[in-house]
Amino acid sequence: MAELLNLHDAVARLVRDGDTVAMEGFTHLIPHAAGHEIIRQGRRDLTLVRLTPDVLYDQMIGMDCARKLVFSWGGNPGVGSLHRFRDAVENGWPGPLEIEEHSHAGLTNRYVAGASGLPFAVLRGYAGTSLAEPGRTANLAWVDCPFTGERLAAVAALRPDVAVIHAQQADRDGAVQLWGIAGVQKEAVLAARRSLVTVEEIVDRLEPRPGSVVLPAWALTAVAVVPGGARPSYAAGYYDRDNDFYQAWEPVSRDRDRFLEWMQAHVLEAVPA
Amino acid sequence: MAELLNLHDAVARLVRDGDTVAMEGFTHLIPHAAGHEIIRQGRRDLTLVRLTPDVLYDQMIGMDCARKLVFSWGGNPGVGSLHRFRDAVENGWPGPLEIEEHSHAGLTNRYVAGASGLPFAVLRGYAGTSLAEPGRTANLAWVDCPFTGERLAAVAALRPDVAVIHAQQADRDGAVQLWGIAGVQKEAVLAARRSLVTVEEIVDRLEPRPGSVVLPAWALTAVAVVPGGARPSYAAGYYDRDNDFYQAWEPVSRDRDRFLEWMQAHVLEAVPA
Amino acid sequence: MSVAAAVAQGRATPAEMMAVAAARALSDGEVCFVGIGAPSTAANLARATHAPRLVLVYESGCIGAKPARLPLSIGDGELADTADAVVSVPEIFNYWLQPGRIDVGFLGAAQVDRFANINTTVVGDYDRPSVRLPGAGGAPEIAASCRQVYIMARHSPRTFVAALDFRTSVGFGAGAGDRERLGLPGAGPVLVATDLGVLRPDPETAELVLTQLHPGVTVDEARAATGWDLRVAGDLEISEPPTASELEQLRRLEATQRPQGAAGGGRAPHHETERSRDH
Amino acid sequence: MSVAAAVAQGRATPAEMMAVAAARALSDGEVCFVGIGAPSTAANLARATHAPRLVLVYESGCIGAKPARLPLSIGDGELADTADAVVSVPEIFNYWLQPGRIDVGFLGAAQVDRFANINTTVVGDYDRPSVRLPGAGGAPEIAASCRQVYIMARHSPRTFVAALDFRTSVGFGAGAGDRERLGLPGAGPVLVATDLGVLRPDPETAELVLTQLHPGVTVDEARAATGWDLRVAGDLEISEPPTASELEQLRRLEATQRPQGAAGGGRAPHHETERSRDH
Repeated sequence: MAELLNLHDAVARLVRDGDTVAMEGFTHLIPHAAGHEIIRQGRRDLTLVRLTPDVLYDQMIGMDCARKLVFSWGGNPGVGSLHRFRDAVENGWPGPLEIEEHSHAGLTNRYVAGASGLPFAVLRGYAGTSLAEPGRTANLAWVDCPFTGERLAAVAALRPDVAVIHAQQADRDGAVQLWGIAGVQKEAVLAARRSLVTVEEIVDRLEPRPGSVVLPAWALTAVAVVPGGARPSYAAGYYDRDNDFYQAWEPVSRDRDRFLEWMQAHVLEAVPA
Repeated sequence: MAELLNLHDAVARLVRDGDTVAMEGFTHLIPHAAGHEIIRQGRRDLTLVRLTPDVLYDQMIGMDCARKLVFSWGGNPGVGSLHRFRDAVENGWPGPLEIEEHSHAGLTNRYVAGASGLPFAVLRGYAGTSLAEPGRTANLAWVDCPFTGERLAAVAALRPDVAVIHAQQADRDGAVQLWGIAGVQKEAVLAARRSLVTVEEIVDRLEPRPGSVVLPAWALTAVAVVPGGARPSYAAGYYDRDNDFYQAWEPVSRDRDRFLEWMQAHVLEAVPA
Repeated sequence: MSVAAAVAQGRATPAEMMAVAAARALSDGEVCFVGIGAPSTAANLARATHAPRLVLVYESGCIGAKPARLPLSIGDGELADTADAVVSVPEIFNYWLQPGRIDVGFLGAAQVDRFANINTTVVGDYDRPSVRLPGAGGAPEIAASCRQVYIMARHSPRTFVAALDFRTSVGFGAGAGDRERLGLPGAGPVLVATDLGVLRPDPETAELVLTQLHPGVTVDEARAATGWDLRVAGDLEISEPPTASELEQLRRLEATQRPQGAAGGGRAPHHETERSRDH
Repeated sequence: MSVAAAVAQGRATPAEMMAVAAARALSDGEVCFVGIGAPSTAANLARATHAPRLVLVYESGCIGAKPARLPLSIGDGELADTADAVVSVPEIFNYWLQPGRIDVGFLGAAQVDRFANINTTVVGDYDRPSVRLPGAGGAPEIAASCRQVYIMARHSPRTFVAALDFRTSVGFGAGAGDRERLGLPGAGPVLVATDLGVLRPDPETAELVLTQLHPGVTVDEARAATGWDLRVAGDLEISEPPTASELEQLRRLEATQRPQGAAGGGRAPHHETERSRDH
């Protein structure tokens, strides 16, 4: 049953050094505030998992939270590179970053298998790519269809220690509702051993909405109220994406010192939500 | 792209003797009117597929439309037996009925594999049951997880020749929206080579609704307007389930002659929608 | 005393005692996967009495349904209208049942054997059945994947049989250790509530043992109604009779469901058991 | 003539000609899986001109999006708000892309080889890359499963290379017959639109051949911009220049997207190509 905690306590209790942490959000509802709290609490050696690591993971990598990144597309959407990610991969700064990379379809199905309680999932994918070269991609294998003999890709289930997502609303019992582009958030939560959902607000009743995903309180570990917790990404119905921020991140993140100054001023010295 | 047809023409064009036909609906939105039209047009040797064959399939079996039934639970919900189904299986009347039976989870995943363009799907199921005895259940096999070595059930993809479902609304282009309990209808349509959706009404615009499933027109073959097309089952927002009918079906269906009289009066001589 | 007389006097009928015994086994806050019929009645009785926060999950995709009246079928609009979430049938099986998120799975049965395996498929030979039953539905995976399973069945030698005609769902297979060997993740059946008493598996052998009798029922009656040589627990308990509140709530709930009436026809041999896992 | 001068005179820049060439290849009513950047621009241009019923599918789960402005990212609210349906990311890949329901998949590329294989992963050695690119995203399965694939890339020897540093997505693999051998269901790339012309695969060998030049471009320029010995079709065509309406619509669309501005920094070697399959 979901416990209602403040963000500091939720992160302190749920996220531990060395954990595999999935912070999902497909452009929409990216849990920036929770990521910043993880940075402030100085977590180390995390395996960060996300289909689309963008500015938030760039920040966490640059602040040396991560030992490893499991991902399928690492860029600043609509702008260009993730310079902290590139600096880690290309130059090992601030430390070496192990990577495990998949296609979106492959990593998505790793979550699906995890959410389904299965050890693996099957897909048509990877065949003929360099990702499929022997020894290149962890958690990728091949299975033969027992009916047709066709060879298909198999990906191992992903079971994060903790999944962190942001949603629009929770009710007083800790059930959560999100709407708009829902990405792979439900799967990340259901695949994970523990889960934290930050929300814009608590409401008396989750009014049914078109296209919404509802997660019952008994399927979650903790809920924390963090208004604006997805900024600079967006929360449908609450605020728009701050596209200027994503543009502005480009020059900030190009330079190690400028990056560190920015993080000091905007994250480390920020008042926790 | 979905063509807007009347029910007679839609069935005449889409459903052929010998076809594998999936008419889905989980208590809700069962496409009764389309099934009656198939009976009126005298289709034969169909392989009927459905998780929960109930009164409609009882009628189609009793009227000798079916050569085979693929299913996972065959009863009159809340009432008891399907007597025409039982008469076919127990006594071969009106003809022999081949059966392939699964669990709900297994048959559901046959549809999922079909909708996903995969030759099979994997699940934790069947182990230790008589369904898993060698040679008992077609389209059931076993695969070993390439990562853990665990043995799991595999079910072959189901690709019906035609899927028939009922929905609340279509727009003028033939996109369809249904809401309420959605069962496995999306998967049945996406798994099938052809699809027919009967709808309560055509609307100018499909207003987004909580919990709705939208199928774009380009994913469908035909749409037919059939108000009340799910009766005696129900259509959320339009009419309730006629529980009295399901009760009344019990004595009608127990007796072959009474059954045939009922079908003559209520289906064969009924004016097509 | 006739059933009608028992009801008239405010005393519990055997069927009511079965429902009450099953309902009492549910704890508040548990997540329960329920079929229509007796399991749904028992689960809703628990919710109306000691377990108001019991979470009901129906295989039609309704999670957290809070029906005001007993549903006649598992896809009733009442379930969708009162649910916390309605998901697709693939999702309910793959994301919610299969990973072991459900505390208690509730099953009915046409036949139960001494290792709590269940038949809901056929009586007689599979290819030439004397009675064709509805089949598996969600039961095999409910039996496999829920943390615990409760079974409800009327106690008769026709139902509690020495050998199943078909094993639709696995209880303990051939005995202790068989679930592990088969890779079934849940713990299996922990309780069989009948109209005569309650059976529980022996922790050593996994064989069902009579551990509880309903008031007024004798051990001999229970043994006579069982198709194998039923073992009886040394510390056999007698069920507490239903409280006034339990009976009142149960009858109120059942009154919300339309009576089956004459349309249901005569009591065909397996009519009851067929209904016990309707849908 | 400078780009600014071309725009000022109402004539098309090379990048605009590339967008127009790609847009023209789309037919009305087709279902198109689009990434952000150049493909999204071209697809929306087609929708604004000759293909008003083009169906745009974005991997964020937006089916039938009808954006009034060009989205900056693939998960823009504009896409969800205007879509016929918004589904989860697992559903978009498993139910919509994988089964081959999509007519045209649109891909950008950092490197393309003569068999239309694509690299969007690294420049240099995988373990010690000189440039770490964003990676695969949806591209491998778009390339595998769509009925046809269109590629868009600026024409330069750095992009059109003799050998990829990493094969992220398969065009024709090692040549004709390789897709079949690999079990890839779609037909593969049918068109590569560049800022110099259009390349199409030879039906026999699957090698990319220059079949079309944009106005004012010479064969020598195209060959010089290609890192292998580019074959030229015997019946080489010259692209029709953009019509006034095409240019007007393209510029209107691009004006709806906030200019990338100074924040984008200098033109780093692979900056363009990185953006070509952003997200």
